[in-house]
Amino acid sequence: MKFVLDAEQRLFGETLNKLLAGAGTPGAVRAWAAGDPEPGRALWRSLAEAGVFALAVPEAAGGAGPLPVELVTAFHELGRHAVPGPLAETVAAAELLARLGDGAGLGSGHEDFEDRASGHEDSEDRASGHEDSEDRASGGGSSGDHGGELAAAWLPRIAEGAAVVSLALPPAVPYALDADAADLVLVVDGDELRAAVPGTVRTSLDPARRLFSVEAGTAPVSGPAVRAAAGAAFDLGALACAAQLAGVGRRLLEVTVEYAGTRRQFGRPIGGFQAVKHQLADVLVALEYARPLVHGAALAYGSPDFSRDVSAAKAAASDAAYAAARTALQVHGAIGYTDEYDPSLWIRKARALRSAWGSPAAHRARVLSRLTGDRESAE
Amino acid sequence: MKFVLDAEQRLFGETLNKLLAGAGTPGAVRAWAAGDPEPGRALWRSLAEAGVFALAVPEAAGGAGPLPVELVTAFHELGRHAVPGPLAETVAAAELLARLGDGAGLGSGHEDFEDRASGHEDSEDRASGHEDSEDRASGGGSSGDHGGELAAAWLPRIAEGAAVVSLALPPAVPYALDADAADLVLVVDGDELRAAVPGTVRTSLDPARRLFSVEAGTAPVSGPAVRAAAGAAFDLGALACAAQLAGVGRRLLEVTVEYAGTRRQFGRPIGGFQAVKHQLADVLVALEYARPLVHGAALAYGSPDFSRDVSAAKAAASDAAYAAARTALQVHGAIGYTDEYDPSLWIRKARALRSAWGSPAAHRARVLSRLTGDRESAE
Amino acid sequence: MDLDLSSVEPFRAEVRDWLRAHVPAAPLPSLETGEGFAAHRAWERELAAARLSVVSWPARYGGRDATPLEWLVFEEEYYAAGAPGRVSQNGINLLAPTLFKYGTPEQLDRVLPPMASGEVIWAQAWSEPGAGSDLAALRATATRVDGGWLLNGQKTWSSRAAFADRGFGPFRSDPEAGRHRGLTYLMFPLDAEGLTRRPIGRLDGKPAFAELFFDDVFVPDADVVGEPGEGWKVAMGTTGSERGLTLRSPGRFTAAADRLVGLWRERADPADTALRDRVADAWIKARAYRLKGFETVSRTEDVGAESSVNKVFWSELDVALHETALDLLGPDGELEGDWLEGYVFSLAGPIYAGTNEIQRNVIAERVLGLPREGKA
Amino acid sequence: MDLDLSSVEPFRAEVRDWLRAHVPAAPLPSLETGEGFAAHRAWERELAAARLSVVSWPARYGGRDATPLEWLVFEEEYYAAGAPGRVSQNGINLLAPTLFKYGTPEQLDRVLPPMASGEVIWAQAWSEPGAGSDLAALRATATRVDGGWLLNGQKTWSSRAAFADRGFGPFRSDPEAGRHRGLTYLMFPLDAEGLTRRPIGRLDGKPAFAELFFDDVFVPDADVVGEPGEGWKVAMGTTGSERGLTLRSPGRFTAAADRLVGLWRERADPADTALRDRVADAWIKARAYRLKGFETVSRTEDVGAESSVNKVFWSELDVALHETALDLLGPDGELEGDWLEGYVFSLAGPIYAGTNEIQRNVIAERVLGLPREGKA
Repeated sequence: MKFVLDAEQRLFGETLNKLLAGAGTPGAVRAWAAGDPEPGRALWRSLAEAGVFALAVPEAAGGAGPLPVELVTAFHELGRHAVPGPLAETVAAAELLARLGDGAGLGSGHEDFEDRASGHEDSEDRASGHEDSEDRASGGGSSGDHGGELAAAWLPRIAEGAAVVSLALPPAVPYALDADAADLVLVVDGDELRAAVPGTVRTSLDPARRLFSVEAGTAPVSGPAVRAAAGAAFDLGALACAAQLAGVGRRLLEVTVEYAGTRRQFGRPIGGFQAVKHQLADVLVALEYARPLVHGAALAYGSPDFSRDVSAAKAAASDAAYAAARTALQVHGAIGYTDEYDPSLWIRKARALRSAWGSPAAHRARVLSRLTGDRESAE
Repeated sequence: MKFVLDAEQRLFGETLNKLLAGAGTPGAVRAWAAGDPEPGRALWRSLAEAGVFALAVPEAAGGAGPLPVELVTAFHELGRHAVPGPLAETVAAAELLARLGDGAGLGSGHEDFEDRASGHEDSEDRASGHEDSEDRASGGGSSGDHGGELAAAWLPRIAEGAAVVSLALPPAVPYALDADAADLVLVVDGDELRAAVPGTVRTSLDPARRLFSVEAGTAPVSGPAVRAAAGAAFDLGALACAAQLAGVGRRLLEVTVEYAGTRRQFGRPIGGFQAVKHQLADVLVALEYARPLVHGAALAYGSPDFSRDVSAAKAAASDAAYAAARTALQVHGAIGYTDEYDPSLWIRKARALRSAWGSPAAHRARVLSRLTGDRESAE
Repeated sequence: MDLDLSSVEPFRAEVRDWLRAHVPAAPLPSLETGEGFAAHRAWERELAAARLSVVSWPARYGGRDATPLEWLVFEEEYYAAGAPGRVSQNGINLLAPTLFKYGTPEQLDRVLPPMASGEVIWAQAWSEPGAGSDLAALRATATRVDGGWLLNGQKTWSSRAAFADRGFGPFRSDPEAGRHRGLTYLMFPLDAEGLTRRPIGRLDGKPAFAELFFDDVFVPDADVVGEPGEGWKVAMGTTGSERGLTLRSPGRFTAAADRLVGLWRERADPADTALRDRVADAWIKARAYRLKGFETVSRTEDVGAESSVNKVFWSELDVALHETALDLLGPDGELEGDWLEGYVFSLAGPIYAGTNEIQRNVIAERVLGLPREGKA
Repeated sequence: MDLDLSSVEPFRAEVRDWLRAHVPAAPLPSLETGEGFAAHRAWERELAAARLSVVSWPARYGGRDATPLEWLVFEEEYYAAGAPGRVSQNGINLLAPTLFKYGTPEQLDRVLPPMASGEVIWAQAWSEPGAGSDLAALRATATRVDGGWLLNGQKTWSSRAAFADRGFGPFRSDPEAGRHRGLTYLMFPLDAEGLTRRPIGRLDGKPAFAELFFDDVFVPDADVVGEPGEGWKVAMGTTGSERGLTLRSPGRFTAAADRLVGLWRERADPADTALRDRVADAWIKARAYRLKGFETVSRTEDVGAESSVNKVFWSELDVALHETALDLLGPDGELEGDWLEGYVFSLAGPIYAGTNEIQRNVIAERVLGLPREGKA
């Protein structure tokens, strides 16, 4: 077991960091928030070229995965640069589709799941589909065939960055993030997987998160395999979100330490005041212990402890990032509270991601439930 | 309504403060903990002379009460000086007996409730009683007569400081505090009030608190009036305990501020370090807002909001005193952690009283239950 | 002092009845928009017509000489009724107390009545880039000219300034004097020649502030508050008032806590004792703040540095209360709505009007008497 | 570095089996009593006979050259088995690392084997009245005499010293030198002529400490650790070790957290989500500390100031974990028992081995690079 990143993994993280630092990411965030997804899509393609999305896609489907340690390494950097878009949602969808496609052979895609953005350059990747509302009506259809078709149609496109996918997994993930900018919107309703049409958009505290209620379309894939795959997707999405939060928190600490070292009040740098120092020290402590939980959960991928460890990581990363955000705001003062300054990008995101993919309380409850009631049965 | 103490009430508090400061109270605490109750009993009599216990005893029964504002003023000082003994228990017992005696006329006392310390100078105050195990067996007897007898026998002695009473009100108050040093030990079990015999003693973190399991004796007073009276007793005991906690917290703040101003480390008084200052400032803030809750609850005595307000006060005072204790320990360092130095007296008591008479969580639950479910019915 | 709560019941009933009859059924548009600002100004006029805009002021300026207790009661009723936010609050809570202390009779007569009526809405203009809580680092200047002063430089995070009529704040009138000396406190029109305002968004993007750029903005002598060069003292007077009850009346928090209890009843899983504990704690703290308010108005002595205790308490309570609400809402917590807006607003509490770090220093040094920290 | 957890499974199994066979069924009497101290010493001897008392040491001193990973595993098994507290821990965790760094071969050969076997139990003797975390303020003296040193003055809060055999700590050998200079690190017998020890009770009254009074106590040159006058550097070496994993191995906390989960299952109302949240949080943090431990032993570079991060984390975790247990126990929380004893022990964590305030300064200045505070 590697409890620290190896040289290659570290290099991967540093490469992404440089890529995002040089890509004018804050501008892409603000454009995304203003309803112009193009700079964000361009970023998305660069990330795909660097191999980010392939990490969640099995090799058989054109990806390089699953590589959960590399995935959390990447998501840490995505959080650190406040990259917009349904990132955790897309990798969760990849997990969902890979599970449904697993063992079913990778056939052709399904019409109702076609790329809604018809002019898209990658639309030739779509395979043709066929109507199948009968299956949905019967409610008991097997997921095998359609799951396999879906997986075959979408997984390669996810891997290469050509498909932005949004995903709702009610009740923990009730809205489809950035559904208007997504090529595919999925929603799982019990045993059924449906393609969804974005409904009303609701404004988030983080303006780069556009949350849509979903109206599920026709032609579900259904059956117990959907529920199991949705569980796996939730775990991977929550893990990705935890890594993103750790990156958000790390960036907030970095910018706040820098600010505190230069900003002067009462004749000295505010970072010289013990009250400021101790707040920042506490943030570092929280982040330093969130990291091994995120890493440890990635190592547990595929083991019976994965759900428990993901929940531990998500709870700790949420709390650490939120503490970082509160401290960043307090130390920056009014500048941190101002929309047009960059710290607000991470301050808002920390709060939003804290309740996305399950609240800290919900994840702590899941940890204890695995440790007590469900332990024997689950493991 | 007086939301601040009037001149007379302030003077009363200051008088008690001086009395206790001059009475070698820490020595009495240590003797009490070592099993020698005499200095504590002497203190108890001085407090009674100053009128403390009469505040909980109705005028008709030889007291001056009920005077809840004066009572919390007194208990603040008792906490401030870490006075040992079943203080809240005795005033709660007074409330219990007064309620049971109310309207029943003040008759003669009951044998089974007689002073166990037979050599006691006040034992001539005891009235004679009679066997009555039938009532207990039937389970439905009225509390009126015996309650009245008990009240008549014990209330005047409580008022004059001649009776130290311990009281268990399971489940929130499962043990009888200092039952070995008490003249009367009561336990309420559902609808029944029993005289109790101290069982096993259990050691508390606060060595001046000797907790006894109780074996209920014969001859209960029983009936629904007992339950109601026990509820009132619980409220008054919890309020007294809250006031005591506020006093414990205040004293911890006082001694810690003094220590921080004189103790030098790294070449300057530790109270000059911002980290120390801010911890102590937070303690002051918590105490400053616990006080009006305690005072406000005393003002609500007799109103339908009394239980709710007592719970608000107990929760806030417990948290404030505990924060004061943690900070006192941290600022004092090893001295605060040392048995033989006085800060330990209050540090231990804050922790013990926090869970006595209902935990902060239990009291917060009661507040919300009064605000939601029970609001209409209770008020 | 005794507070006879029953004696204020008629007043409470009048306020409650009036609010019940007049509070708009639908919330007004956000006061951080042009349309919303106008609607809130109209509401101030309506309040003023009922002599309810500034109840604690003397009648001659538009008030009704209400006692502090009556003011507390007014605030309780006002927030409990869910009445609109007070667009006039910068003037009423920050400038007016300063004028009552340092203003000339002419200034009082001229400034207060249109403030009370909503005719003139005021914006505070204190902070500058690089000078937030450290007022002594201000650099925007006021230069003596014939009959008045010329203002130059920049102010920022000026609340309400995007749409308000006039502003107030300290300017450096003697660049030679030390940090705390040589400041002059001035009032000025926001549409003055030479003044440019640029709205800036707060955390949720709403333009609750503006930057102000001064280029030889003329202010007559009549609009100096207090003595020239005494701006520090004058501003500190206002700061004291900010930190007392005026800035955040208990009614705000008791109303918010009651709404939180309502949200709990409506939306929470009753078995979730973790949330229950936090909801109860918020309610208890709001009640503590209310009782402390009664205590404060019962006392005759000056509150002084204890106002720092209040500021730390209410600002932390406000954040905790709204965090609890957002957590209670779960995945809906990040969505636009009253609770989110209240949360964003609450986050400014520990920062402005002197950060809570500064307040804790004040508490430690001036209330507890701990040694002063060596400040360079 | 890869950690091959499966490769240590045989070692883990050996340790587990041995502990299962040997850990006393009933808890030993408290090691803060004469009887309990003797029982704990006998337990150390039993551990040593199985070569399990100091697994990470070289074999020649009584260890088995265990890797850091094996040591972590040993600690996990040890605490999970509920084995007795280590009465030798002051020697093993504080003195031994110092000797490995600064001791002579002769000292290592002479001191370590009887420490490993439990024959000699060591007490730390650092603090003095007025000099706790501020080591530079020490005043007890070591005066040069023929062949050695004479110790005079007072030490206090000397852990284990009530019953231990020998002590160690820094003494001021050059009163003229500055605060950090002129200290010498010495080892001495606690039954030496001229040495008086007075047990003092900790918060729960148990004599976990003693005061030591030195009146011309002779120590030969052979018992100086490092160079005379270099005591500060030598002591700081030990402090670094204290703040790393050695002082509080992850196994302590994972075992305590598992017991807390057990207590929750056994005693708590499962509907009490407020407690559930805290129990889960303690378990998560203990797990984080364990994973961080694997991370630390995977790294080759020096941990350095990051050990301060560990110290703040474990000490706060320990307090929170035990507070949760006491709250879970409700009115029984104040009663004597393992949880209360663990709570009292945990309260010392944020204070000793450098207060957490000092650790936070170190983190801020040395890890984050924030400006140093002017210290007089």
